[in-house]
Amino acid sequence: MADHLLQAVKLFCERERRVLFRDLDITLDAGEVVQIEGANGSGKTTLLRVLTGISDAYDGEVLWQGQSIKKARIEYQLNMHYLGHAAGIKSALTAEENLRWYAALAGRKLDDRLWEVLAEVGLKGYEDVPCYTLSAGQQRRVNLARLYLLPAKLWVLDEPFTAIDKSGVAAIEQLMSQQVKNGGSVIVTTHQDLSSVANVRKVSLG
Amino acid sequence: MWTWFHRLGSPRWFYNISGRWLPWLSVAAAILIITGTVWALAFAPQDYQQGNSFRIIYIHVPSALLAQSCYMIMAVAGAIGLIWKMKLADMAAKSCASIGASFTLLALVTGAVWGKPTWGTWWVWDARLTSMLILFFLYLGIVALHSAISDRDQAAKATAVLALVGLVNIPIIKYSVEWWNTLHQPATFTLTEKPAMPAEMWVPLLIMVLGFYCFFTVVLIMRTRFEILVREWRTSWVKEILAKS
Amino acid sequence: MELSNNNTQFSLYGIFKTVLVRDLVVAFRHPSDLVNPLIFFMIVVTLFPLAVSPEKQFLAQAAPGVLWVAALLATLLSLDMLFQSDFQDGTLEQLLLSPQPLYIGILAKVMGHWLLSGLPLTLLSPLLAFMMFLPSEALPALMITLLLGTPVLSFIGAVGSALTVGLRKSGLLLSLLVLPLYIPVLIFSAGAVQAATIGLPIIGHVALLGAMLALALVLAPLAISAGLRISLGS
Amino acid sequence: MSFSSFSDFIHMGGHGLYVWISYATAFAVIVFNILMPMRLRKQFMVEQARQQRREEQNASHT
Amino acid sequence: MHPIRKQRLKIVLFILAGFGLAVGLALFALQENINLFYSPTQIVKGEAPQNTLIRAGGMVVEGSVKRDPQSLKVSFQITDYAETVDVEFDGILPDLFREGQGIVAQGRISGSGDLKAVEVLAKHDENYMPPEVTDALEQAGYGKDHYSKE
Repeated sequence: MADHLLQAVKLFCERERRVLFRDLDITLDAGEVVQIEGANGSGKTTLLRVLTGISDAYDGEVLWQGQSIKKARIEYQLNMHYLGHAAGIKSALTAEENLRWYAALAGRKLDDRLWEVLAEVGLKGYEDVPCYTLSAGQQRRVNLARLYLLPAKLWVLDEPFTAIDKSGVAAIEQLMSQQVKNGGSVIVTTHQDLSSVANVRKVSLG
Repeated sequence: MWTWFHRLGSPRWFYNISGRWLPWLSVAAAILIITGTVWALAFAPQDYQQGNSFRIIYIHVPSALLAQSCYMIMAVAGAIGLIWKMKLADMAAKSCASIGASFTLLALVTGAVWGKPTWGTWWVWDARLTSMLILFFLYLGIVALHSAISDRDQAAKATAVLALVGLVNIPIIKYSVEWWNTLHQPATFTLTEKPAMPAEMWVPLLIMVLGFYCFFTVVLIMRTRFEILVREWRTSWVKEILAKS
Repeated sequence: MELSNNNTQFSLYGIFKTVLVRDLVVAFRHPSDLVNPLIFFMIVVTLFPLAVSPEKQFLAQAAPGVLWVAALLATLLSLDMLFQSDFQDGTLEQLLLSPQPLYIGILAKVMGHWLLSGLPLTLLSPLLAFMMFLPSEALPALMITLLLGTPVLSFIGAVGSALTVGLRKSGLLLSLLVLPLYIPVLIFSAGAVQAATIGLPIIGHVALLGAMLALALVLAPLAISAGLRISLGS
Repeated sequence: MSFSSFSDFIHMGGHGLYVWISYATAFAVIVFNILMPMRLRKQFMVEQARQQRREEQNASHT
Repeated sequence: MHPIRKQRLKIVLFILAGFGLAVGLALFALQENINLFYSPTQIVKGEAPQNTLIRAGGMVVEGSVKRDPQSLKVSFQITDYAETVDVEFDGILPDLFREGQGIVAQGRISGSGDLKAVEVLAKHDENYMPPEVTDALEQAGYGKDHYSKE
């Protein structure tokens, strides 16, 4: 049996005496998008934090290419990007500095495409101003630029469309299509219909 | 060995077996403490220097011993919970915190009360009392952290880390306080340092120490059983127990 | 486009530098955060002559203790900037998710905190020692103990900070957790300064503080990373 | 027996107050430690019954 | 070696090195006698450092106190019943200073082996003994009973 890229087996999660999900199985292969749906408070964010390995307060198992993510932690973290609720941007730093920090954390050199990519996510002219002068949507775009610059097999995106305008939404969908075309995968929580993206599978919670 | 370890880790197994031990232990604790108290109050001889106030030793020393070993047990249980993810250990660690805090308080109060007739003042910055006070602060920190975190699992892990950090620190704290004490008060007269205690004095003390430890075990089991019910309330066997009562 | 990452660099020094430099740059863009602990330190020290007595002899005697308690409280209050803002803007979880060893990242963060709090306090201390009439023989002792003691405070404090990050009203709780653990550092440091005022050698105290620093330096990051994983993991 | 009379026993050679305060505190701590888990248990039972009822109601509604 | 393994090894070595350093420094500090308290026996054996302030404790030898009538200078001897050390002091002695009493003197050892005290501390109650003094007495072969009867 070929191993799935990411597989969740019989996940059980409880918060404050409330079961968020039980016996949850998810599989994800290369070139697939899994969209997680659910009402507010149904545990979407919790699920993503379990899948990324930030949270280990759960029963069941999460496997990365057939190996538990607890064992293959570094291998997994090398190949996965997580965009959380918060923008993940230091507001005192410029977009460029933020991205350089991310690149260094990932142990990689930023190539010359940095400015090109910042222009592509719509931040032309904002490359070297501190991020606190940017709007919330623009700050999210800085983090999206990371997805371009530091390729990874798996993206885990928590509500990537919040605070982003129409053209931005289209850009993100475009980004996801590109990832799928390259053989990468995406896990995303959103209420938006990802009509323009191929290979989307929906998983609903709650 | 490992199967035993895992069985011990199973809350259900522990709940059943501890239910059988509990009455015996309670009886033992009651007998030991009552015998010890009567002996200590009425039959033990008085000290040639401190007179009858010496009888406070029969409360002070056992509670101080218990307060310290309770911290140790809490930290070790916390470590087991952290490393082997044994839920039962987490529950025991949580139960230890408030018991330990109450006995530390008892040791402090009896120390102060004993200080009045012996030193002529309620409080002296004596090395033992001071490190007891700091131990009390450590306990309070753990209890406070536990109540500040709403998620039970997270609270258990966080307090386990704190307890372990405290455990590493306790010898350092003890040494520093003792050093500080000898520097500032070379003349302090320690409460309990007696070169050799005659048997009619230390036998009741031993009984009291044993009684306190038995009592501690009883309360620890009671609290842990309660924690089991709270945390495993979703399982069918707990629901059965809850339905019966 | 190639998605797998075979060209990843693993350099402990590189990651240390990255995290440290970023924290320093961020701090220097908000200079008020840097200055506040220092102002606090000065005000607390000023309170003692006002509250008790401005008499020279009394102040000289109380100086070692007062200066050290004030430095300790200033460090404690500055712990806020260690993890809280990183937690709020989401960069803390990104640090946890990086493939680089968390141990080194935390070491860098705590060192950064010390460079921004303990070191300035040490440099400011001669001025306040002068105002408190601390005998000049004791000034080197004060500075050495601050130099060795404040990083220990940063490390121990970071453990508490990691355990309380994300909790509401964490400030008071943090002090409750951390202050009892600060006691040995306080005793030996203030003791050393006291000893120096009457001309006693302080090499023993300094060695003990050094031992505590070495222990905190290697062990605290373990507890801190465990604490952060627990705090972010729910 | 190291006391000749009951009042001697209460008086404890002038140290009665201290000895009895200590033993009373010890008694209080012991009682507290016994009663606390019992109270917690009772509270939990009440809450549990409430939860049970809520769940049953939810079940009958749907 | 795999770079990640190598990293881990480095971190472990770092921790071990820090541990070793901590143990070494602590052992050094404990050897230093940071209370700087010495018994007369230790002083006579030459264990106390010269020209630094130290603390010495013992009983004031009966009949050894000599006061200089012109000044505040006073000299006396302290003992742990094994060895005796001469103490010189220039200043006002505490009220409780008496012969046969346990005291702690702070001062420097001079070349001739006697203590030039800068401060003399006496105890408030004859029954109380500084623990350092009792320890020193016990080491010299004198129990509590002995000196309390003296």
